[in-house]
Amino acid sequence: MNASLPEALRAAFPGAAVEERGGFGPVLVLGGGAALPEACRALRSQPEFVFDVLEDYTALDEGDRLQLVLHFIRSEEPAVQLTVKAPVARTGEEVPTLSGLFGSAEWYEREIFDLFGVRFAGHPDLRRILLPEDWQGHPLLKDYRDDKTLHRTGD
Amino acid sequence: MQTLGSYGSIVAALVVGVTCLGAGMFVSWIFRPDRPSTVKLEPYECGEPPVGPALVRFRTYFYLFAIVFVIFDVEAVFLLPWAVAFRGFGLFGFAEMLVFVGILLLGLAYAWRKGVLKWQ
Amino acid sequence: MAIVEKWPAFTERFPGGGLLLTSIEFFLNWGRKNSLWPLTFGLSCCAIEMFCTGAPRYDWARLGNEVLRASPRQADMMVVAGTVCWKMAGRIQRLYEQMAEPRYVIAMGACAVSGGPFHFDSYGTVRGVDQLIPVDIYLPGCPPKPEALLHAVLELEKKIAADRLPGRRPVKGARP
Amino acid sequence: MDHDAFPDPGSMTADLPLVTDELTLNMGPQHPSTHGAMRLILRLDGERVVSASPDIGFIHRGMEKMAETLTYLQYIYLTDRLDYLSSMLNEWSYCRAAEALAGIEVPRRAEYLRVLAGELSRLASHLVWLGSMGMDLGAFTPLTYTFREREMILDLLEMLSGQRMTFNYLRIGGVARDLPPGFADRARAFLDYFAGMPDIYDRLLSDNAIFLARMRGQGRLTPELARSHAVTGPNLRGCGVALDLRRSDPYSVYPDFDFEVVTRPEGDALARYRVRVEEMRQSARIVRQALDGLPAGDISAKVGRVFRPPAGEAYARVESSRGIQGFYLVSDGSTQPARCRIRVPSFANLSVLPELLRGVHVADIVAIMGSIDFIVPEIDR
Repeated sequence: MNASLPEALRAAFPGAAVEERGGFGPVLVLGGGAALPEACRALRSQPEFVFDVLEDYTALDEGDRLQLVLHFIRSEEPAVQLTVKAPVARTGEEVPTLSGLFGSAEWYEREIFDLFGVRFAGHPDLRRILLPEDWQGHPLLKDYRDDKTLHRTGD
Repeated sequence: MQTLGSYGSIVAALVVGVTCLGAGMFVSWIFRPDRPSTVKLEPYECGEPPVGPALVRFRTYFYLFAIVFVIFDVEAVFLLPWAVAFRGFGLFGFAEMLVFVGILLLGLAYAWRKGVLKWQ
Repeated sequence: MAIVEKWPAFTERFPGGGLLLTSIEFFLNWGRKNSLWPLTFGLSCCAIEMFCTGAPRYDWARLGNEVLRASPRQADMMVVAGTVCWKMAGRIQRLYEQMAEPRYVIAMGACAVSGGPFHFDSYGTVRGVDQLIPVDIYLPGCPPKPEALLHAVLELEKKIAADRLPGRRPVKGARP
Repeated sequence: MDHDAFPDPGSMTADLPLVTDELTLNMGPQHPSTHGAMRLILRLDGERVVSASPDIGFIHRGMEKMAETLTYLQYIYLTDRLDYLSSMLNEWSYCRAAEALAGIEVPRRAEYLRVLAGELSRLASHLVWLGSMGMDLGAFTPLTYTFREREMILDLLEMLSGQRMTFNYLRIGGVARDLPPGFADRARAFLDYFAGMPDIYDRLLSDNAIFLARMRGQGRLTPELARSHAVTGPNLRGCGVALDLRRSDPYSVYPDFDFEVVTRPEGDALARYRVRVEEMRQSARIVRQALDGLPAGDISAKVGRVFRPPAGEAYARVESSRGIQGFYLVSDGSTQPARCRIRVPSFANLSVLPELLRGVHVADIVAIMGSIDFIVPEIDR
């Protein structure tokens, strides 16, 4: 089953690149953020995938662009892992939300917005989750300068 | 103390009670620092600035609960002096109290049947 | 203005006044230092060590702070146990303000003392809780063992024992 | 006919809906039963919760950003401050991720020591949970019992690593120190003593009528809701899904150990409680097997002083006491990771709380939150 997963992925997602990676399951690299919702819907519903748990959803700062990274597992066999990547522009791109498909996506997306600044279209309640409401800047971006003067004791 | 009769002990108890309480409060009034600040006087909400009005129209259900409690609290108040002087009453006093408690049990059964005790 | 601000300075002028005041201070401080009720205020790892100090093996009830009060109105001592972050800063100040006088603060753990392991690279940490509220005792350690917290409470009791009524002339050579 | 203008007086009886306002209440950052600084904004209609929305981030130190300025070795001690009740398991997932990056093979003795320390740490974490669970519901005695046993475990771990809670015991490629002399029989003595303890906890709490009344049927979590919110660990096993990484995705030397994955079908607070108490027995069994079967050999692979993994990425996971805890390390070939993402079980477990608390009595909030067993600094990182 595991050996044929990359082939099944290539068959199901002709446009996307599938990379093999050591012990942590294949990586499906999508074209852009817009392709996420139907890719995830397919990964969850089609019988040969059944990736029904979005274990983790985060982002990477790769200099010129950001990269959204999703980790999926099967609740029946958590040994089978899959990572989905989707490149996103640093600013100005609205990624469609996954909170309709996965309950955990709602908070993960709020955290990505909070620490990376990626906006999610259709998110029920997109606001900062970890930092205070009036915090300026998105800390996990490489060009974030921690300006000491910003810190007030405001609550 | 003979001439005062039994009332003397009540007055003595009252006086001792008031003086002890008064002395305690007086001593604390003398020594306590009193530096009120606006934040200190605000209602405490787990470290948050208070949100929303506190004077909210509560559900009437709280009132029902309170009334049922008051009834049985008053019953306890009557039971206590009776229980203290229980030996002197003999069978009549016992029967009298049974009737009193019985009526209140009737009230409790009615409240129970009407579902007052169950929180909707 | 409480009456306690006025009468000590007044009685100090009389010949026996000083003796009377010091004995009063002794009893007041003896009562306060032996019944320090801590505010349940755990933030991160040090909070669990504070629970262990309350648990049977170390048991800071021996020092009189048996009762862990949840509301600042009934607490005398605030043990800031854990990392203080900017989002929590305003709340800590409010909690401290809402505590009744006389109130004392123990900054427990390197995080509360100076930001600790998060002093250099963290953007979210307050470098030391003394930027927010006055601190009486700084207790290093990450987390400090329960014995160290007991030692900190004993040091605080020494500090309380030296308290004086307001308005009195300062003792020559005493620490401010 | 203005007769209808005045409604028939008979119809104005008591069953007209009396509009009452909603009270907004802060179960705020400083609260004895929120297990740390987490604020719950409650909208209440009398005793019933209309909606509860958690507000987190009060202990957000920005540990993921710090990883980008510290070298791999320097970051190990910070991973203890995540889930400090079972910090060995955090170190373990971080070290596994770093070892996967560089392709390091950990010797068997080191793996056994990691299992030993990890399971002791899980036991200590469940003991703290049991104590605070009882205290949340007003029973103070379990706290004194469980913290007494936990102190014995902390003495063992202090013997092993020199620290009570933030051990910094694991290294990339193995462990820092071998077993000190006398550790094995002290640990066996503790295990013999601890064998009867879960039954005492059962007598103290599990069969207590008040405790059962408050826990049974509260916070019912369905497997679909749990999967959708990526809930893992005892909470997921409490609603019938047998997902335990130690068995389903066996890492390290777990295939050598025989233990059961505990699941309960009901999915309510009592089921999660029973899963954790049973897991304590399983962890004690694993520790005993690790002690008996400890192989000889060196305790760490050969790793140079400067750890510089090849460019690439790795995502390693461990079954921590609260669920799947993983590190996603992206290395750009330098001595510092380009990105260190910490997958934390409590973050996902807490995200299911608003659904569980809808329409619940105020007093049951504490029981449900206690049964989910989350840690706030792990959520905020």
